[in-house]
Amino acid sequence: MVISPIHYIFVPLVAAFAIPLLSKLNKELPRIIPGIVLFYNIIISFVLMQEVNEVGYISEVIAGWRAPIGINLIITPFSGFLVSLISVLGFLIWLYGFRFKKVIDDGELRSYNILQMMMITGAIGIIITGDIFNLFVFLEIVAITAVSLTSFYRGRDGAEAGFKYLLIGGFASAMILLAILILYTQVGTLNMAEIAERMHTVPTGIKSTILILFIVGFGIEAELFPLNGWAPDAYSQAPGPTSTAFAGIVVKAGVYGLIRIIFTLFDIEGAYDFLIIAGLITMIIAEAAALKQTNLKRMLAYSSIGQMGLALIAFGIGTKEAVFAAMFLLLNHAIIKSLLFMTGSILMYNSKEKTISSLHGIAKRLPFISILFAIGAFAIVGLPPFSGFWSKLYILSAAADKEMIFLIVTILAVSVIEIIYYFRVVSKLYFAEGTTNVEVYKPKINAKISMLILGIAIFVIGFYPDLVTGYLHNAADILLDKASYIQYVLNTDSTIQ
Amino acid sequence: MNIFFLLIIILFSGALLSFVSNRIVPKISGIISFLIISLVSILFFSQVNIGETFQFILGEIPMQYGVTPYTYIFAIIVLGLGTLAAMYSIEYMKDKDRLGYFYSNFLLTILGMLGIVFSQDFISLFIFWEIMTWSSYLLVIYNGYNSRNVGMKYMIFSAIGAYAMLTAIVSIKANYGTYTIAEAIQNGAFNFSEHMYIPIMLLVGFAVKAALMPLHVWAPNAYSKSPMSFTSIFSGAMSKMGILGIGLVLASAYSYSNNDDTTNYITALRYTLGWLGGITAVMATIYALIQTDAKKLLAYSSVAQLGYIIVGLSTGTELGVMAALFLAVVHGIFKGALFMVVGAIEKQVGTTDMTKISGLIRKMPFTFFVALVSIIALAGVPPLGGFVGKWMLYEALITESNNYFLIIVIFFSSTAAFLYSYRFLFGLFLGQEEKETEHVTEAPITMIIPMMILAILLIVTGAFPGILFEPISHGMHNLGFSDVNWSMSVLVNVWGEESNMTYINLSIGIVFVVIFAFLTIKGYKGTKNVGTKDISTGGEIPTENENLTFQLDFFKPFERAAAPLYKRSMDKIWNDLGNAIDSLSDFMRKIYSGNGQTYALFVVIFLVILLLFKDTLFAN
Amino acid sequence: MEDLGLKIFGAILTTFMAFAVGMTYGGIVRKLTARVQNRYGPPVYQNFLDLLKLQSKKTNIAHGFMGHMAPVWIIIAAVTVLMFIPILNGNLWFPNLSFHGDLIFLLYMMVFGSLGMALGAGQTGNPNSAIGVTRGLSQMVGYEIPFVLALVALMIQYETTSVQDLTQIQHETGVWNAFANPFAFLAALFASLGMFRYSPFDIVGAPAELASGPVSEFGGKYLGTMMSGGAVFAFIKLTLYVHLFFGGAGNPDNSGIWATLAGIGILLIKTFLLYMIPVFYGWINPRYRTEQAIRYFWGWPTALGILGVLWAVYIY
Amino acid sequence: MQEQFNEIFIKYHEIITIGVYGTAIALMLIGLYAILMKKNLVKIVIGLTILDAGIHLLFVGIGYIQNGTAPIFSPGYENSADRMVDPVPQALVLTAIIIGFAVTAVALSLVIRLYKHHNTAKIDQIKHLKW
Amino acid sequence: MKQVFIIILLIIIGYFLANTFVEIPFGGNRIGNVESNETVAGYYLSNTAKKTGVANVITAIVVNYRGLDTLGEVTVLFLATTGLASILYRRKEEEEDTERLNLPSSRIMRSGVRVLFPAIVLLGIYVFIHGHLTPGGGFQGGTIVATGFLLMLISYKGFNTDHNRMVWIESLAGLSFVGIGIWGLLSGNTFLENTTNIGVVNSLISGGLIPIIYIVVGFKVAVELTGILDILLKIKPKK
Repeated sequence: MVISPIHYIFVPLVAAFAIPLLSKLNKELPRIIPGIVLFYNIIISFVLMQEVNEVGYISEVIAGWRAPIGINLIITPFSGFLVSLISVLGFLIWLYGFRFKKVIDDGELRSYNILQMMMITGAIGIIITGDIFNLFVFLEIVAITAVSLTSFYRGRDGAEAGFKYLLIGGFASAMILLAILILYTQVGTLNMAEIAERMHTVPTGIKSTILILFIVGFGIEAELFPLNGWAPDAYSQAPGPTSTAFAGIVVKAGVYGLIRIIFTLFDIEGAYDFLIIAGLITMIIAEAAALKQTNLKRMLAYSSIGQMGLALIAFGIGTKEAVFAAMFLLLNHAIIKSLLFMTGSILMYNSKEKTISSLHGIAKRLPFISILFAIGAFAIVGLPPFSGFWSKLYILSAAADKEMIFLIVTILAVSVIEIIYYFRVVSKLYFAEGTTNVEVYKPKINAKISMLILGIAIFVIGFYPDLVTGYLHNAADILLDKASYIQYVLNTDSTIQ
Repeated sequence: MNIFFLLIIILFSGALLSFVSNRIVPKISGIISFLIISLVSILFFSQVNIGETFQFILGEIPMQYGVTPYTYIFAIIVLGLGTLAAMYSIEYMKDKDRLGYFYSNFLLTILGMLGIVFSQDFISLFIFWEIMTWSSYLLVIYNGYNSRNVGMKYMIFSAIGAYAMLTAIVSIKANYGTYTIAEAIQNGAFNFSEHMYIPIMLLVGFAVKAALMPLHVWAPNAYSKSPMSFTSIFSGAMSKMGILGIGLVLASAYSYSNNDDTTNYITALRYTLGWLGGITAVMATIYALIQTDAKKLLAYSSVAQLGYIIVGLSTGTELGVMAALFLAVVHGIFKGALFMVVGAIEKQVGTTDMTKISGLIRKMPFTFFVALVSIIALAGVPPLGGFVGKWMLYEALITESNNYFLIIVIFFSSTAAFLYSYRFLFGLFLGQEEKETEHVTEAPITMIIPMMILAILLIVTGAFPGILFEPISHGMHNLGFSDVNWSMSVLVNVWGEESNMTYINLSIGIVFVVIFAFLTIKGYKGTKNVGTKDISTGGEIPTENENLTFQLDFFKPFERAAAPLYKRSMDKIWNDLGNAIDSLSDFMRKIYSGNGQTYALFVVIFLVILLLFKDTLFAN
Repeated sequence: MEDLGLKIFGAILTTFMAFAVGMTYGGIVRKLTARVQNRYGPPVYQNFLDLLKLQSKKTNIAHGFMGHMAPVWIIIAAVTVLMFIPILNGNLWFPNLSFHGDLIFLLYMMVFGSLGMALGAGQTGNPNSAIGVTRGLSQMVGYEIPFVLALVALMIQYETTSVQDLTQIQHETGVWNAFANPFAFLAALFASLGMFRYSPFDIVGAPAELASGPVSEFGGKYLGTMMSGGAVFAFIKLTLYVHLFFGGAGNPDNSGIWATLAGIGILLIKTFLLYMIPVFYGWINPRYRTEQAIRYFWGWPTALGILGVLWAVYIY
Repeated sequence: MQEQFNEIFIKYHEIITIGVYGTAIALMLIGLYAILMKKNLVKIVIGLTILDAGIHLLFVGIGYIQNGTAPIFSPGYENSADRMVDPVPQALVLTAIIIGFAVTAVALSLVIRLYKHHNTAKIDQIKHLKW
Repeated sequence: MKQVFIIILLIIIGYFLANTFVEIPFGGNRIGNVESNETVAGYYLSNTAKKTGVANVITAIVVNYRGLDTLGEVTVLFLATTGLASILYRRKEEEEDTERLNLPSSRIMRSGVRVLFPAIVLLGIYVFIHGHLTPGGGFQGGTIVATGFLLMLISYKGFNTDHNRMVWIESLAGLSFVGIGIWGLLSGNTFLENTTNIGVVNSLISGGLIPIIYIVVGFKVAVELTGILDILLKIKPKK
């Protein structure tokens, strides 16, 4: 059975359906099986990434009906890159959350593992599917799992965050459903390639309405302002691995949706400028809100929102360099922010309300974690020689090529704010007098390993960015080349024999 | 293995090594870092030949390393001071904790500065600049001062500067299609013909590190709050990186300004810079002489000295730039020495508050000697190096530039500099010997040696400034100035007046010998050295425990006279700005009201807005 | 060789002359002041007697290294500066080293002495000394401003920074700088009031309250040496003023013995008349406090100096 | 039968259009209103379901074809493919309904949790997490 | 005030939706000519019968053409159950001091339900067995069955669902659905491909794997809905 994109879908499903049974055999299986699955994902990803980098596209049809009749899964270099990123992060997150101390009861354990695994699967599905309605289904999978995980702990205000998320998420699904509906009436198909190919026939008014509905729908997942009210709460209340997954995985899926819609489906120029504006507002407000945070995970959440805004700006610039830079930023953000959330939630582990002030001088007791956190902080604000610097540099030079000096200045001004609040935390970690007396939580070896891998990745990319730039350039080119996408998916003209 | 790579890798691995080794063998990392830096210096001065470059690609950006004669000057400062400071800090840091942290960042700072010296393209320049910045930030907060006044302020201002630089750099790439410094200059990136913001942004970036008004507010606190063994290179060498940049930009602006109006722009820029430098010097000086903490005093004086240097650069004439570069080197030497002195006192006495210490001269004679020499150099009194620099600066201002009142500003500040110089010496070493400082002993030998070396260097540069003129003149030739004529110990200005260090030293020496011999021999018989309590205050003899120390309000009369100058301070303005931003952000985050319904309302409003403006937004 | 011998002889001669003249002037001033204050007053040669007495006294106590060095520094400063200013304009006997240093150098070298004195006074640990020193330094910041303005004005006006050339120019044009740039001259004049530290600017060593300030801990040979240094300094300042503003003295073309003596005579007259100005001013003015003094110098004198510079740049 | 309906349809086409579309849109707006105005969590959830219901109705509505039949080839209708209504929206709405159900179930469970935790079901009193 | 504002917003939204749908005539034929296959709908209508042998086009679409959607849908249900379980989870120690919410139910209701329950379940099973022939299918049938259980749950205090058995059914159903899909892969075709022979249209045994899948889905839906109801009913802590 040759490896193909569908493996991303059915392997986790088999596992998910089987776990309730297997958990009767052995208590450990529910923990271990997701790890195996996610590791298998990594293998798939690397096989497929090699392939897609050469051939450009990989498509697979379901139930023997080729697109647009049936549903097809398609992997472009861009989605392949995101999928591999998500797979690796997923595995690391599993490794980190393995033997997650607060989960003790078997039932909790089972549902936690299933949900975590399926959330990652849903994100992957969003990225690899070639059918707009199927994308919606996967989006719902992600939403439901994310909500359940957000309200996982009963000690915290998880339910509140979860409810907010669900409320806004309900909006998102309604909007997307409506958009799909109107779109279907116009083009009479659900396959993205065919939609893209027939989009020019849609009257402008309706087209823009559809686009707006899609933007609102996916913007909620991509944490656009003002659609991101749920995000900080969810990030701050979810269990550590889950908030890591939010930052590293779920957001990426949302951004992917937005980008796929705007870049491939629609042919509206104004959308790019909209991306820039929205990204700018999102970034500014999020960073400003992060500046005065007292809760570490909320702070990280806001900063993550801000980074997404930056990514959207870069995508909105729309040149090849800019898209490349944006992808680089997504990569960096996935790595670095995951590291920050992992280390942060360990530092915060025992403090009741996760205030920064409870970190005073904790570095003495958790030197390893603290230095990883510091590395993450340095990298996320884009200080060389860490990896964050390169993406920032590429974005800026892409903006400079289009003479957007104002944009550059704004981005950099916001970076100054970032520096302020991250360095405040770092210096508190190291230099404030130890006023807190909660007993710290020593992480297990597996958590240490996964964090160490991320930390090393930061350094490696920082010192040798050429490791990834080539692939990303290729991905950017192909993402912008819409015609070939359509051409490949329905390899003839649109009429169906 | 390329030599530049080798050096950088040595330094980097040295940083890691000293971080790790401290966990294995405590206290050894100091020696390790000293050895590393001395190894690097030896390699640099023996292996590196000026002018050879080395190119490679990183991150799809062609990078280029090399040493030009101009940057060689700064390499001398960095490595020389770095080695001595490392040697000094072995003893100084001995009984502090977190040594691995300290030394690894110490080496990283050196790495950053050396990298700046090496880098021939803007990207690697920026990379090393940032490395230098954050490692030095980590050292500034080493003592735990991260209040918004010390570490945070330093980091914020450095970030502002660095990002201004980055803006300029990407714009250069966008407009002139290159990252290489030399090419950018040849393509006229700095001649104000178009994109005038590029050189200005760059200047802003460098001016932050050079503590130029109004971006200087970080400097006094950062200098005074970080460990002294680091401050000696922080103020001595790192500030010179800013000077390096400013000199580069200005010089290439002069050399490549092709038509008249650009020349006018450049002249305007020169005047602005010059006046900024002058005002920096004056304000920093008058703030220095009301400080009661020796570190603070020195910190402010560093800012003032940098002001002189920038004035010198802003003249843009051979003599002026030469003076500036000479002053840069000499300032590196004596300010490094002075901070080491303060460090020694801090280590031996425990405080550097001049209202608590006095009369250390008999306890720490060598330290006093170093302090004396450095202060003479700082005050610019003949015959030491400081005088040479100041002389050239004034001659340049009088003979070659047209803004004569700048001379007065400079002169005022350097006259007022006598005040704090005396305050420094008196407050620490002279005056009454109080009981608190009875136990004090001389600093350990490994701290004395570097200070002594620096002091001797000062005397030598005073006698034979030519030693420094040689590399400096090469550097200036490299910057595009015509050859500067220099001789080993004679200073000449363009009007032909000279001041001959040989004769000066000669006469001083002769008279010194004669009078000293006379006084010592004639007055020696039967004189006994008495303590400072044995004085006649208006007739009666003070008792033992009567406090006669005069330290508070040292220059009160001057303060009263110069009251208007003290009124407005840059600090306040910046702090107000910071508070404004704070409260703004605090207001912004109130948007996230916590009520899920409100968020839903936001979504609907967003939807409605988009729908209302859909024709303007999404018309294709 | 004989050239070098001549130089050395000239140098020594200069030194002693400056010393003698300074002492004598001091004595004269003491006498005149006494007369004005309706006292009899000491004889004119009283200063020499004091010096003899001080130098023959046995020094009992020394206040450590700097205390020992202070007089040395003063003499160093005095003699070195003396060496670098021309005594007579272009005279072969006293050119000493005046071609090897210029005004800027002189300005800084003059500080050398007071710095040494200040350090010495500091080490004695007598609070009065320290107070005196701080007052002196503050006051110096006051009067240096108009002084330097005046000098800058002259330098710009004649595009030279050497005293020699300035004197030469006056000799050639026949116009004294006092008239060629009156504002600069006035500024320098006001500055000289502070420079000579007579009342109203004598708070530095105010005998009544500070026990004669910086020098209050010094006695015997130390004090004597300081006194002689001070005397030389008085002569230096006067000669400098004369050379800068009053056309100097001596005839550059004729270095014959008589011409030299005549030049010295002219120099003495000019210097004495100049010296009387601060003395007179002191007789009729009460003592200023330090900040008053500083404000005084930063007031009109500075304005005049600025006018002088403007004059030099635009009018002249 | 079919013909009569045809005439009625043509006659009152506007009304029927407004009837179907209008009802659907009205449902959506009502749902939105409930979500935005009602303070009670349960009512908000109900608003969400009403919103979904409106959209589902629209789905079915757009699939309809004038005088079409159900897309089932049951005996007698083997070759009336051209009269059949669009089957795709119906298939989609099936999925959408189930998903809506799932979301509602989770939402209700959250409401239960919230009520236990805060002892109130007023959404504006449940704001521990803010700013 | 807020009310007015919101109403204005809603009116604006309604306005835009309305004049979007004005462009989409109700009952207008957007499929185009069925034979010419311009749209997927046309393709489905023209080819379903002969290519899949399923009479109910919607079933064919749901289960076969868009089978992945259905799989995802089932997954969503499964995850909803799991999530519900984790949200309202009670540890062992809490387990015994909670009892099921017992609603007051009259005798009439109880006896009526006892009569109706088998019929409802039977109807449900009928519906999802005939999913490929008649309207309805797995989801609908499953829902009907679940309603039967709901009636039992709310009227009989003693009636308890065997949690263990439910888990078995649920998992096995899900696994078999995926398994069928994988079998398609293993047999060299694509995932969820309808590999067996399709039989005669309108006969019970037709459409190859499609009815089987739908039956599986029916079981799964029924069990999951019942499970959800069960969990939601078990919230009352003992006093």
